[in-house]
Amino acid sequence: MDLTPIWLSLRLALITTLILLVLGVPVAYWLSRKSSWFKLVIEALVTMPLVLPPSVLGFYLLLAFSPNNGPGKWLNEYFNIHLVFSFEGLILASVIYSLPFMISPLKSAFAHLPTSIAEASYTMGKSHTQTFFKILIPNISGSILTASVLTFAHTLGEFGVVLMIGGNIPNQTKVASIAIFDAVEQMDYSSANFYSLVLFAITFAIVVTVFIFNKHAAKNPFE
Amino acid sequence: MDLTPIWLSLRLALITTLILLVLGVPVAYWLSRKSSWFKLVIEALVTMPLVLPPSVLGFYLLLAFSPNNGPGKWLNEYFNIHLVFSFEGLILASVIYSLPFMISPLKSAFAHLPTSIAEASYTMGKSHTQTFFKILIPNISGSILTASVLTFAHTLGEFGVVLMIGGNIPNQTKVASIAIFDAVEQMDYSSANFYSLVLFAITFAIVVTVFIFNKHAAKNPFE
Amino acid sequence: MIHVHITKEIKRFKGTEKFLVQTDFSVGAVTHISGPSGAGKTTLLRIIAGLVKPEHGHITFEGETWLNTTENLYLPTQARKVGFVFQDYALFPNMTVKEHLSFGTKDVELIQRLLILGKMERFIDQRPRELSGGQQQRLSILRALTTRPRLLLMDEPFSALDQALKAELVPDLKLLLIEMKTTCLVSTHYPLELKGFADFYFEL
Amino acid sequence: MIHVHITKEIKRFKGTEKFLVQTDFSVGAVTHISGPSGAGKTTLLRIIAGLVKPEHGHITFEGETWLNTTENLYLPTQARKVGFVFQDYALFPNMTVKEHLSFGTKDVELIQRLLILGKMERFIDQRPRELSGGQQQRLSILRALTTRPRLLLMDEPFSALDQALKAELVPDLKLLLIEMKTTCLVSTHYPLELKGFADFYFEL
Amino acid sequence: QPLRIAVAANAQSVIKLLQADFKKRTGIATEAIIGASGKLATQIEHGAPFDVFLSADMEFPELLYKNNLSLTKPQVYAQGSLIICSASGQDVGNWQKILSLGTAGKVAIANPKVAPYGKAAEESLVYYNLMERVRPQLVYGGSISQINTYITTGVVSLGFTTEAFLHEQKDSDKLKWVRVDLKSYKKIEQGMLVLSHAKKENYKAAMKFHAYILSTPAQTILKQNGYIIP
Ligand SMILES: Nc1ncnc2c1ncn2[C@@H]1O[C@H](COP(=O)(O)OP(=O)(O)OP(=O)(O)O)[C@@H](O)[C@H]1O
Ligand SMILES: Nc1ncnc2c1ncn2[C@@H]1O[C@H](COP(=O)(O)OP(=O)(O)OP(=O)(O)O)[C@@H](O)[C@H]1O
Ligand code: MOO
Ligand SMILES: [Mg+2]
Ligand SMILES: [Mg+2]
Repeated sequence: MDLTPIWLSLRLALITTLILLVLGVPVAYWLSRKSSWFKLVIEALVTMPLVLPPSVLGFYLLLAFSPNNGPGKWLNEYFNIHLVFSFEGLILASVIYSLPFMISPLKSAFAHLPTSIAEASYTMGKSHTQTFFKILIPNISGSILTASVLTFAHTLGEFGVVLMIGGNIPNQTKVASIAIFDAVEQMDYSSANFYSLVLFAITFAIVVTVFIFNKHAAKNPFE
Repeated sequence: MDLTPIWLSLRLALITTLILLVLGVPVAYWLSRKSSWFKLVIEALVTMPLVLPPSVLGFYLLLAFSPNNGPGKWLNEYFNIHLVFSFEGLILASVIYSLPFMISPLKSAFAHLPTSIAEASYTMGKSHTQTFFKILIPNISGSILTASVLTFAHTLGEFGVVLMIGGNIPNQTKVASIAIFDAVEQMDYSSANFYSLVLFAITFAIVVTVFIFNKHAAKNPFE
Repeated sequence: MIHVHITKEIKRFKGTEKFLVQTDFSVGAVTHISGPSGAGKTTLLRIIAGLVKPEHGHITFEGETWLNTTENLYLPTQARKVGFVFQDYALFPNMTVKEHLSFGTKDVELIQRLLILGKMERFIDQRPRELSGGQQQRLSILRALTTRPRLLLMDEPFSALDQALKAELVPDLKLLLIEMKTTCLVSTHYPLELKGFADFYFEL
Repeated sequence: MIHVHITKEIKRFKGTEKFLVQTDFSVGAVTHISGPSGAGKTTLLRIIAGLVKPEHGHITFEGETWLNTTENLYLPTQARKVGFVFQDYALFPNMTVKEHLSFGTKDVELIQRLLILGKMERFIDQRPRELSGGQQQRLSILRALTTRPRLLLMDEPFSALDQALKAELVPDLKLLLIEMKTTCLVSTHYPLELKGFADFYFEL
Repeated sequence: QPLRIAVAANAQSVIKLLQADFKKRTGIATEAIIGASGKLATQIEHGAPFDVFLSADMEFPELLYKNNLSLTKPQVYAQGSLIICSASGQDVGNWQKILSLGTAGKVAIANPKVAPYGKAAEESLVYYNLMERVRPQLVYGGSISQINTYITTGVVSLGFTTEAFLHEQKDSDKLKWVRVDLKSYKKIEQGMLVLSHAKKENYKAAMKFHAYILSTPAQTILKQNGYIIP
């Protein structure tokens, strides 16, 4: 059985999750602080990919990065970068598509932390950055894990956007979800089942990991 | 412009969200309590729709609901219920598809509540049920709102599953996301833009509502 | 008579420690539970309230069995009809002062009386995070009284109150307990503040 | 000299109240801040630490301006080099006792000394939720000392400690403050426990 | 890089035979990307890196040619045959009658806007004056292969599909089917293009493939798999 679609999916999901971790944690923190109308706009933009059908997102990305016009033409002519029908394009699309899956749970976790623990850290002379990494982050590690899993899984299952801008190219944009769709359409049900099973197994492994981690960090070992 | 796809999407998203609220809040609570291996399995099942590409989910639903075999046949013969190519089928599919979007944030919110407030309620003679509705629920109302918005939005954007089991029937299963995909494939960019814009506007309204609610329930009005 | 005989294991830096209590408390009276920090006062009160289960032992309240580990009997917290004042208050973040009290009783007269007792009339619409430490502590005492408990368990209940306030509150509270026929166990590091309040003394 | 002159508005059931403080505190000494529950002790300490901003006023510490609302000057908490013992402890849920202390200093000798001072050696690997009330409170005092603060602000810091413990801890703490040349403001409702500890007294 | 061929869904199984035969003859490896003709055309418009396009009609190739996206003129390589098919054992010999009764259950056709076979099915329904009658029963699929999925899983009673479908089914004897009369729809002339993208590196291979498809061996394979060869 051809395993490249699975590898491609895993690579895509991993890279996307890493990018979103680096990007999402600070943004989520910033959004969780005092609200303003400017933040509202940013938050709305971050939320967009959630409500936008993947087909729409794919459509706009297609228009934006099509070598026929605007940014795509420019990238193409001056840098020879192609963001449609390429793996790089899928990464960009996935980052946009999965953005709210990272940001939304983290924002909520930050907002629920008691303000007093950050204050305690400030009184100990710690800067905002130190407090952020030493106090806030460790105390929402559970949520960070959950958000990462959500992001990873969501990217693994990405379909509509890839269908639109991926072009189903083996070893480049033919990820597992598309391979399954393809197999089903070609009535190759054994391949479809095989790919589905592998994805199933991966989810299971993820869930078990999270479960064990959470058990370890359980609330009150005393009761 | 034909507005029925938009209405259909909104109706689908609303009904799905309501069903998942009723279903998801208790399940999330149950999952947040002491963990066991049985719960692990349930949690894995609840997480599945997240990682499963919508196309796969759609395919399996198609098989399950086919009037030729198993459950579909039974439903068809005894109750005359058809779950493929019908709005009811889309509701069921959406409920499955969006399950983790409701459960996951709620579970995390329940787990983060201090145990002592529930204990305080028990000492006041309140049953688990009373405590649940009067103490726990009100204290995670923010998360419930967030989870509902996630669910609503995610259903609004549902695409892969509908593509598979919907059959693209106007006024029944041709929801907005499909209408857009259709329009794009036909290079009817003005329709695609119109539908996308309407969905954009709806998201914006939702985000603003959540924003205002959260501002109202802000953390510390004193500081 | 409240009869308590329990063992609970407590995790320690290395290995575990055994926490053992065997005693009787008088009903209809106030008993002061004392002991150094970490002795297990909070743990004992929580066990009596049914919030923590000990590994072994039994508890009876006027002949009614609340706990019996050999027979696997365990009366849930709700059925024990206790009131509890938590050391860290455990107030409901979503409720105002007034809502805290109405959560325990429909009796508006009692609520009014309690508000006066705790000098909390001016804060009825404030939520816990908008109250000072002492105000939160008073609210936590008042809340525990709304259900007219058979047994009131108070864990360090006056630590955030000023002397003048305490001098007024404690005697009034004593009268109310007598009126309600409520038995009371109170843990505190300040025996002085219980003068005229506690009838018995128990050292952990 | 610490010079404080501030006004802060406090939301009330109906309308707002003005909270006004104008005073000087001696440097290098311990001042006991007293006042009825809800008088504003916590608020005052938080304002001095820079955690709450008053509407009007100024604060100077030995000539250094910490706050001046007319000139819109505001020294951030970190730069004020204070220590703070919170009324509700505000411990870090993710850290063990030892990690709390190493977060403030690399000086292992100081850490060891503080552990002994607070009798917390046996609990170094426990997290806040595994500590009794008094243990948590002691940890919160020790943590505030790790940074060798210029000014130590303590909000009801001994309320959960037993008498014997306090009798040992308070004098040792006093010596340490003198050694570190730390000024101290402490709020408490128990003036007795500050005998020999507080040099000055301020009533709110 | 292998030669990339965008193939209309109706040819999804015959293309495998053609690829293998082409490889045997020339040693050139190829990759097939399957989709509805209209969808592939849209992707090509937006820069998809395909070298050859095998459409299910002439319209899409002509559009691409007009937009300067191809190196060759559209060329017909086969003619498609529309069938009506059922997997439920129901006899379809008198399908017009069955449909006119309106009791048949769901009827699947491909999206006429992007799939030429769907368009042909619609033309045929109009020709027999059945369109209005059948409309409530119609369900649409994104491409002809989705119709095939609907038929094989039994979620529809009847479906309009390509005759090539019968050759990709292992147990096709379970299917009841009949050719739709050629007079009831416009000829499905399937067109081929070598795309501009081939200029980059695969020009020679693309031209070879183009020539191969029109050669006798390829035409024979097409004929054996349900296509009408003139
Ligand atoms: N977030 C808030 N919103 C509104 N009012 C508040 C808020 N925080 C405190 N207050 C009010 O400000 C007043 C002063 O509070 P503060 O906590 O400073 O009192 P305190 O002197 O420390 O009392 P205690 O001894 O009870 O701790 C109180 O009456 C309290 O109700
Ligand atoms: N969740 C827990 N895990 C491990 N040990 C615990 C836990 N909770 C309490 N302990 C330990 O049990 C012992 C008794 O604690 P308890 O809270 O009952 O003491 P206490 O008498 O109330 O003390 P204080 O006066 O300081 O409140 C303490 O030494 C404490 O460290
Ligand atoms: O082969 Mo098509 O383009 O789906 O009719
Ligand atoms: Mg205690
Ligand atoms: Mg205070």
